[in-house]
Amino acid sequence: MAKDAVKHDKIAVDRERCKGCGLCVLACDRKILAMSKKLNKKGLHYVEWNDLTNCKSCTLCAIICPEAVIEIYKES
Amino acid sequence: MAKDAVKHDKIAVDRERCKGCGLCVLACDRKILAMSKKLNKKGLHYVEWNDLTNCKSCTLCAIICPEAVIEIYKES
Amino acid sequence: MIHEEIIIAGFGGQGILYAGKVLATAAMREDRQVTYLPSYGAEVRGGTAFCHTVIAEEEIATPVVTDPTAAVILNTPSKEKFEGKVRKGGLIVLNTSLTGDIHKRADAAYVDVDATEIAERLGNVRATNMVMVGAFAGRARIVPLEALVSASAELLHGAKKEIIAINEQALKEGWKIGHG
Amino acid sequence: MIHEEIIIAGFGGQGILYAGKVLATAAMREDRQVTYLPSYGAEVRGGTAFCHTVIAEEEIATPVVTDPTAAVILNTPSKEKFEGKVRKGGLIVLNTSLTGDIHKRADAAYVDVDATEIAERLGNVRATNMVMVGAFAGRARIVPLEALVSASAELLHGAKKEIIAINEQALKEGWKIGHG
Amino acid sequence: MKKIFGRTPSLTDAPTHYCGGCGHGIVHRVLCEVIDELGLRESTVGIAPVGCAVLGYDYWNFDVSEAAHGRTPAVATGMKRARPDLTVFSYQGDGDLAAIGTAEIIHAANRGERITVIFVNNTVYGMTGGQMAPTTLVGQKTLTSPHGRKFEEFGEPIRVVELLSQFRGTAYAARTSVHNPVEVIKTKKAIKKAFQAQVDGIGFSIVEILSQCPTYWGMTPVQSVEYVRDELVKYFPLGTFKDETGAKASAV
Amino acid sequence: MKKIFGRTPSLTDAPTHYCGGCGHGIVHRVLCEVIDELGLRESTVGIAPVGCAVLGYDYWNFDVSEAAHGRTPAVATGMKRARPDLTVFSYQGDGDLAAIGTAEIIHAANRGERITVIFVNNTVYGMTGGQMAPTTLVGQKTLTSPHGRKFEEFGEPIRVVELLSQFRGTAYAARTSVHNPVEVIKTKKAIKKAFQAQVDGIGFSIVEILSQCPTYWGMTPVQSVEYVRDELVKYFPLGTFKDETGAKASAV
Amino acid sequence: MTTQKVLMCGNEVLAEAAVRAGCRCYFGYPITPQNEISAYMSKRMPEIGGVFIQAESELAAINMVFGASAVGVRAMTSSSSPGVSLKQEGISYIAGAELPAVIVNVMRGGPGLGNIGPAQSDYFQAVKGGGHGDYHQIVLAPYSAQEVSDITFLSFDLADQYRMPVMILTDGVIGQMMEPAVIEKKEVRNLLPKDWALTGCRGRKPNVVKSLYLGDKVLERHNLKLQERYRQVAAHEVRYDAYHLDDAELIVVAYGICARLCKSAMNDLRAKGMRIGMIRPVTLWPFPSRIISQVAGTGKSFLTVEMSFGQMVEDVRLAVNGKSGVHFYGRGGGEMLTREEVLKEMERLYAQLRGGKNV
Amino acid sequence: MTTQKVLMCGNEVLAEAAVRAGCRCYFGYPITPQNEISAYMSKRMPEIGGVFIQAESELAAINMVFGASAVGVRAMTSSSSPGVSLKQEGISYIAGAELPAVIVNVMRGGPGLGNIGPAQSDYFQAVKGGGHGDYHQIVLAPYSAQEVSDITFLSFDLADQYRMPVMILTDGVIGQMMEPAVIEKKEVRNLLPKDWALTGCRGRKPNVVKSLYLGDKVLERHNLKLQERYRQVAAHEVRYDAYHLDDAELIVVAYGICARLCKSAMNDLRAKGMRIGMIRPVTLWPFPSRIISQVAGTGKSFLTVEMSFGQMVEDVRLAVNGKSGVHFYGRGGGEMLTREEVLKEMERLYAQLRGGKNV
Ligand SMILES: Cc1ncc(C[n+]2csc(CCOP(=O)(O)OP(=O)(O)O)c2C)c(N)n1
Ligand SMILES: Cc1ncc(C[n+]2csc(CCOP(=O)(O)OP(=O)(O)O)c2C)c(N)n1
Ligand code: SF4
Ligand code: SF4
Ligand code: SF4
Ligand code: SF4
Ligand code: SF4
Ligand code: SF4
Ligand SMILES: [Mg+2]
Ligand SMILES: [Mg+2]
Repeated sequence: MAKDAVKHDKIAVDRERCKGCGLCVLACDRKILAMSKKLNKKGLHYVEWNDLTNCKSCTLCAIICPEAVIEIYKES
Repeated sequence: MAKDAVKHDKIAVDRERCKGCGLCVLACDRKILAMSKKLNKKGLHYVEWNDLTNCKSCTLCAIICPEAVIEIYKES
Repeated sequence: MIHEEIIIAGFGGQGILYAGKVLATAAMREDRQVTYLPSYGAEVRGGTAFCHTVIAEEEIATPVVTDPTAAVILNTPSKEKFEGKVRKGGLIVLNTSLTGDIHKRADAAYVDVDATEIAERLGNVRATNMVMVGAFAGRARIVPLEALVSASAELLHGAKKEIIAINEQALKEGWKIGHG
Repeated sequence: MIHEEIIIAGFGGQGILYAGKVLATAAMREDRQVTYLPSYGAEVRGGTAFCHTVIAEEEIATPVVTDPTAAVILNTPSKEKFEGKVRKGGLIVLNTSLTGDIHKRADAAYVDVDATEIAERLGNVRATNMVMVGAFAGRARIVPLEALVSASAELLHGAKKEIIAINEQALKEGWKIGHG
Repeated sequence: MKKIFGRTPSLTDAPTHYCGGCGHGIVHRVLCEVIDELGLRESTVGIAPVGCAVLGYDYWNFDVSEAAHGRTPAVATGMKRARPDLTVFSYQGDGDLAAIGTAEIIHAANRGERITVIFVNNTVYGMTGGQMAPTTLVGQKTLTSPHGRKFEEFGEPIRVVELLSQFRGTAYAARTSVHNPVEVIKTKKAIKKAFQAQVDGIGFSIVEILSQCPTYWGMTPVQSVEYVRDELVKYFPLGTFKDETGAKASAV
Repeated sequence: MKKIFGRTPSLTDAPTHYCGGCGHGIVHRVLCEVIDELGLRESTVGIAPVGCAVLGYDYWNFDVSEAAHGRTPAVATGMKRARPDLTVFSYQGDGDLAAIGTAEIIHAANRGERITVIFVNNTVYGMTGGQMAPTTLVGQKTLTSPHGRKFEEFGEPIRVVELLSQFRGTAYAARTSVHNPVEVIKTKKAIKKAFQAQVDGIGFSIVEILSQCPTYWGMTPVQSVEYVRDELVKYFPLGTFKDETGAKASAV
Repeated sequence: MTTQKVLMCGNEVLAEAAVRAGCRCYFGYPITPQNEISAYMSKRMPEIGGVFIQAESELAAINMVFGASAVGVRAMTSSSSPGVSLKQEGISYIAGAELPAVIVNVMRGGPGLGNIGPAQSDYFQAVKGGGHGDYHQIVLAPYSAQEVSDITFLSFDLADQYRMPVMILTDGVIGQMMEPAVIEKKEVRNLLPKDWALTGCRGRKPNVVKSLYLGDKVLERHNLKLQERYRQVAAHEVRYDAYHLDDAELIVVAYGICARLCKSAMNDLRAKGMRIGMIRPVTLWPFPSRIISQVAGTGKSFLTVEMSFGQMVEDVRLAVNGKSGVHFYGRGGGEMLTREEVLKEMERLYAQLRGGKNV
Repeated sequence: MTTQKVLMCGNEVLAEAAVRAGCRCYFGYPITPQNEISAYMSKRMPEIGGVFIQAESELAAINMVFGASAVGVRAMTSSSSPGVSLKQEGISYIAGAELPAVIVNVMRGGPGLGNIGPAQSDYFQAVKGGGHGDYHQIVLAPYSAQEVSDITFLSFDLADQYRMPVMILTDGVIGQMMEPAVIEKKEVRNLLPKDWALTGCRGRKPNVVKSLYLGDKVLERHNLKLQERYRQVAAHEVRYDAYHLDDAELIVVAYGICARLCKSAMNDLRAKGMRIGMIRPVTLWPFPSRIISQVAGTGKSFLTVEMSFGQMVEDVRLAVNGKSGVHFYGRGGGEMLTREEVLKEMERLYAQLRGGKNV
């Protein structure tokens, strides 16, 4: 994961590599993810999240991501 | 059929073109045909017959002949 | 003697190729020599899209623009790629809505156009390209506005009237800015 | 200086190619220059089978025999094809069992061999070819009988002993006839 | 006495170059009989394969084209699309059709080209000297499978008509044989159906014909037909695998 | 907090050149995960196709070869026969595998080559601009079927795994998709089985993966996965069509 | 479609010109940079009752052309370098069977997969014969959209007249570039009816289309007939443009997209007083050897410019036959030459020639 | 198998020599006149633990060679003219990907299906590049069974050393003819380990085998590297036989089976006092241009003899570069030249040269 990846304790996304396809948004049945209004350097809307409390680290979003730019973390 | 074909009233065979494969002999369930001991100009044993009385002009021998060198005749 | 070698650049979906074709068609209808070449090659997807348009009075040697007299730039990566390539004394048209208005070259002329915003205001962000082409042509004066308007319509034959109308508006607004 | 260009011809199944190889192998073991070429080309099936064998002391220019010094002929169609082609003063070996013994050429030497019959008498009609090769070599004297016998065995390695023995017998009987 | 069996006009009077007992000659004859019976001689274009039947044009008394090895279905496609009024057939061996020409036959069938394929399966490459073909039986010895075809190395023989009958574009697919007169008659019927499918514009049609190659099976002609009867048909069952001629023809 | 999901070692750190939402990226990732889970990275040779995945070597962190368009199964055959100790896979698109490479894939399967084929079926020629492919649905509009594919002219889409599963040489054949996480997980399982079949020396293995090409379907990525879910799977049913891993593996 | 000036890319101009030239069957397979031809044909052919097939491969496509041509219909296929390599067997068959056919190669960088940049590195394949056997195809190389159109019309006529394959050899830039052109037939030839075609044997003896010739010297005789035809083509169909050959001290030889650069550079340098001339082969086979041979010697040198590492230069050398120096400038691997580098090379060489001995 | 003299046909000699040269993978497809190679390999390879596959096509075969070679194993394929046309794309890929490979073409009469007679009409395809792009393959032409053996050993070494395709270009007569030969390796080269091969990336970075080169000038750089390698090969690997060049007034140039006839005819004519010499290229690419160029001029003329309608003669002309007359004698369409007709032609030409001007 690139250094400038945006991290949270449950999830990290490499925004610059996100292609804004929205498949992760669709995959998350808890509706935690959404497309940002902002653009990355490539000119694409990247994915972002607001409240991750409900995130169960289920990895579904990461599993569908074609760019493999999502990392998921969980309490061990 | 070539001029020198050997004819009978029920059957005619172009001996010079016969390749001596014997498939007609096998096909004739009345055992009317047999391979000659003699060779044609190509050096092959051609087919011949002795007694055609039993021949029913069933055409089976002609149907199997790969060289299409058998003609069959029948009273009309 | 007219001899313009123009790069139009942006990202895929901004109608870069269409913009080049409008310019080329308009020039052809004015009986100019003209060539148009989409960039094709290594990087098909992602990255910038751009095209080469050459408009001249003499036979054109090559459609490949390596030393542009003008660059019409619709986004930041394209600015990075082409701003430095324009020949001395050349013309750079910037879509400042996306590129910002920093001018790195002192030896080139700039036209700043808030094109995306203008297009949005006209009701269709996809007309950004026409605003930019209008601005370029308004400044460079190698094809008249009317020729651009009818070329745009010609190339869109079968499209909705509103779109044609918005494009016309966009070309005009751009032209005004370019013309100064 | 030895330079023989030999055609061996008959129909498929008469072991024509094997006959040529026996001759060639024997000559090689005698340290002669030698080439052997099966006829291949247009008519693969039916028709005559033949092969070219060249045995010489000098490097051989071409394995293709167009002007044979000798023809070893095993059946009638081959006689028709090759009898006229043998060069003046050349040698024609006929398998009279099949070709009959009419000699069309006055300017060539003939060896008549009742080869098929001899082979049948020896117990295997397929040894006709060896009778013929023996006869040719017996007359032409370019390879010794022993070389032929061992070449024949060498090429048949793995075959039944009786067959090898019959071949040997056939070569010898042929040789006698050729030798005259 | 009336002649009740003789050469049909579509068969020229030339002696064939085939080995004695070879199935190609039988197939040629029934093929020509069908063309004459359907009255198609003057509108037919046949395509001879690269294989023992390469000289087809010497034996067929109608327009004939050659094609590169395996490409007859593509050549046939070009012809039929260009001139849909012609009757186009492709005559192919098993090396031609099931090896080098695999892609062409599959796509012609899948596109439902209105052509007829006469597929002569003799389980070897005849013309080139008896090499292993995609249809060679497991265990069968050939020039290039000197110890017999091994499944582990070269797989099983491909069942062509079963494969091709699965495409919706295929209107008719049957396997027959020419090892005895009864089967020859069935072969002729199948060929007739196949041509009828083309004439009626229904789709792609193919008849696979098991055919003896005594020469490269190392058998006498009689042994070779017995081998077809006793061995070949076990692996390559005879029968009709698809027949949409009835259904669609009536609709046409 | 422990990382429970991240990039696997066989996947390089390079950003892909694929369009947003393209299925190729998903397939790459699960493929690499399988290779790592089976511990095969250091003995694997992958073959990138001519197609959108042509740059596979930029993304796969193991030995990779290119192959001429459609010939990856032949290249894979050459590799595996020459070095049976290597794990060889061929990655192919539908144009590559089902059009130009038809003969090579069929014969590799029939011979039972111990290779694994990852077949990404997106129903179009992606790399060349969205032309009709052999797997394009009837009615689907593409660059070269501007009014939609017509059955009468171009036949039906070819169902590749159904076809290939019929050969005895085929040990494993399945069709999966990557239109949602559950299917992605199934895809991974299928790929794992396919590699296992190779490792166990059972035979040819293939996984056909339905994959979205939003660009040439003229859809957003989200629409494209819905299209897979709602349309594509109707014609291309998901499932395992052949699985001899259990039976034969125990015997090995 | 009217015959007014249109702005289309070279590939589309080619497709439309083919249709207007009577091409009724097009068989293609996708490959960049010629996909516009297939795309265009997939729309256009159904409009005129013609045939468009996206074949399963380039091999299938060329053999479909064989089939359509054998039944007497004008047919075309197009591809780019790797795909054209796959067509070589088919082209040899078409040549052997004396069938007319038009084959388009929009060249890209090689060898192997290479890239999709414009190139001229399939010259040898096209001109010397990438397929097996002693055969030729007529090879035409357009250098503008207008010439793409003219050459396309011509190709179908030449193919029919001489019953042989004609290749339009062009490159990615000519194919992709849009430029005004008028798509209309300009030359008329008297063509014989295709009485050899396979149209069903009603009222005549069966026709056979084949390249197999068995028997003693039969294939040789067939070849001698073909060779004689090739001599006819060479005698009558050479085409080229020539500029300033009379006073030129340096003659540039270039075709296709390269020729545009060279011509422009030549004009600039002549304006500066340099005596530079140019020959632009339009037919690459038959090659304009005669004119080159005629002007060779007489104090002139040659510079061949190609987007390859030197292929056509061999034909220039053969024509010059030692009478003049023959120089080469080229780039390859799908890189486009620039006008500036060509100009510089011409200038440099010219100076060198003037400065010293006639190199 | 021993290294004593054996009597085998050229095709079998080639197959056995390949095995002894370390070839461990052979991929073929039947075609006359080279079927003995496949037949031999189908028996021999299993004996030594090697791989024999009868591929589904020539295309598959050449790509199997690509695969085997990519994993570092010596591999070969063989075919005859139409089949070799089908391999052209694959050969271009092998060249582009810098893989060693040995490809055999036992030429037959063309074009198209032609016939199965011996021919030399695929010279251009082999030497100029029948595939797309700027590439070369080393082309070796044996003229006896012994040389078939020697050249086969050499081919595998050259392929490995230069990482490029090597073609053994021969014909039906050399392939079918039996002649004594000793099959053993005669030259030893120091070859580098194949550290580029795809053998699994244990303990190293992954290797990639490819011919695709994207990005600005990347493919051009790759090409320049290949061109440099070709120069090295041309500098070091030219092989030929030369006879009587010092006193010859007429120099015959011929390769393969033709060279045998010519040599024999030359000897006869020299015995009659005619000053005739000969150059027999063994490598057709790189071509022995230097020696030809060196002896050209100085009152000598050339006669090229080929079983084609004139292909190698172009390379002779290029080398001579106008310094001498270059004549051609040939036949085609699978017809074998006879010693007598070649002798007559040499005699005729020699008399003419002596009689008059140096034509
Ligand atoms: C491209 C090409 N490859 C190979 C050949 C050689 N060849 C001639 S016929 C033939 C196959 C014959 O087998 P099959 O198709 O089964 O026909 P059969 O002779 O058995 O009837 C082959 C491989 C060729 N002519 N062209
Ligand atoms: C011989 C040859 N023909 C055609 C091409 C052009 N080409 C490149 S990729 C491709 C097909 C891509 O389609 P697919 O296999 O479905 O892969 P996708 O891009 O959809 O993943 C083609 C035809 C080529 N490179 N070589
Ligand atoms: S890990 Fe699961 S819950 Fe958390 S964002 Fe991803 S899909 Fe939603
Ligand atoms: S799936 Fe991946 S690429 Fe797509 S929007 Fe989500 S993070 Fe971005
Ligand atoms: S017609 Fe019938 S009965 Fe008469 S010979 Fe022939 S097979 Fe026998
Ligand atoms: S079937 Fe025909 S060729 Fe065979 S033996 Fe009988 S008549 Fe002769
Ligand atoms: S080789 Fe076989 S298929 Fe060919 S003609 Fe002879 S028997 Fe028939
Ligand atoms: S064109 Fe289609 S297959 Fe190719 S990268 Fe884009 S979405 Fe993926
Ligand atoms: Mg067969
Ligand atoms: Mg695809």
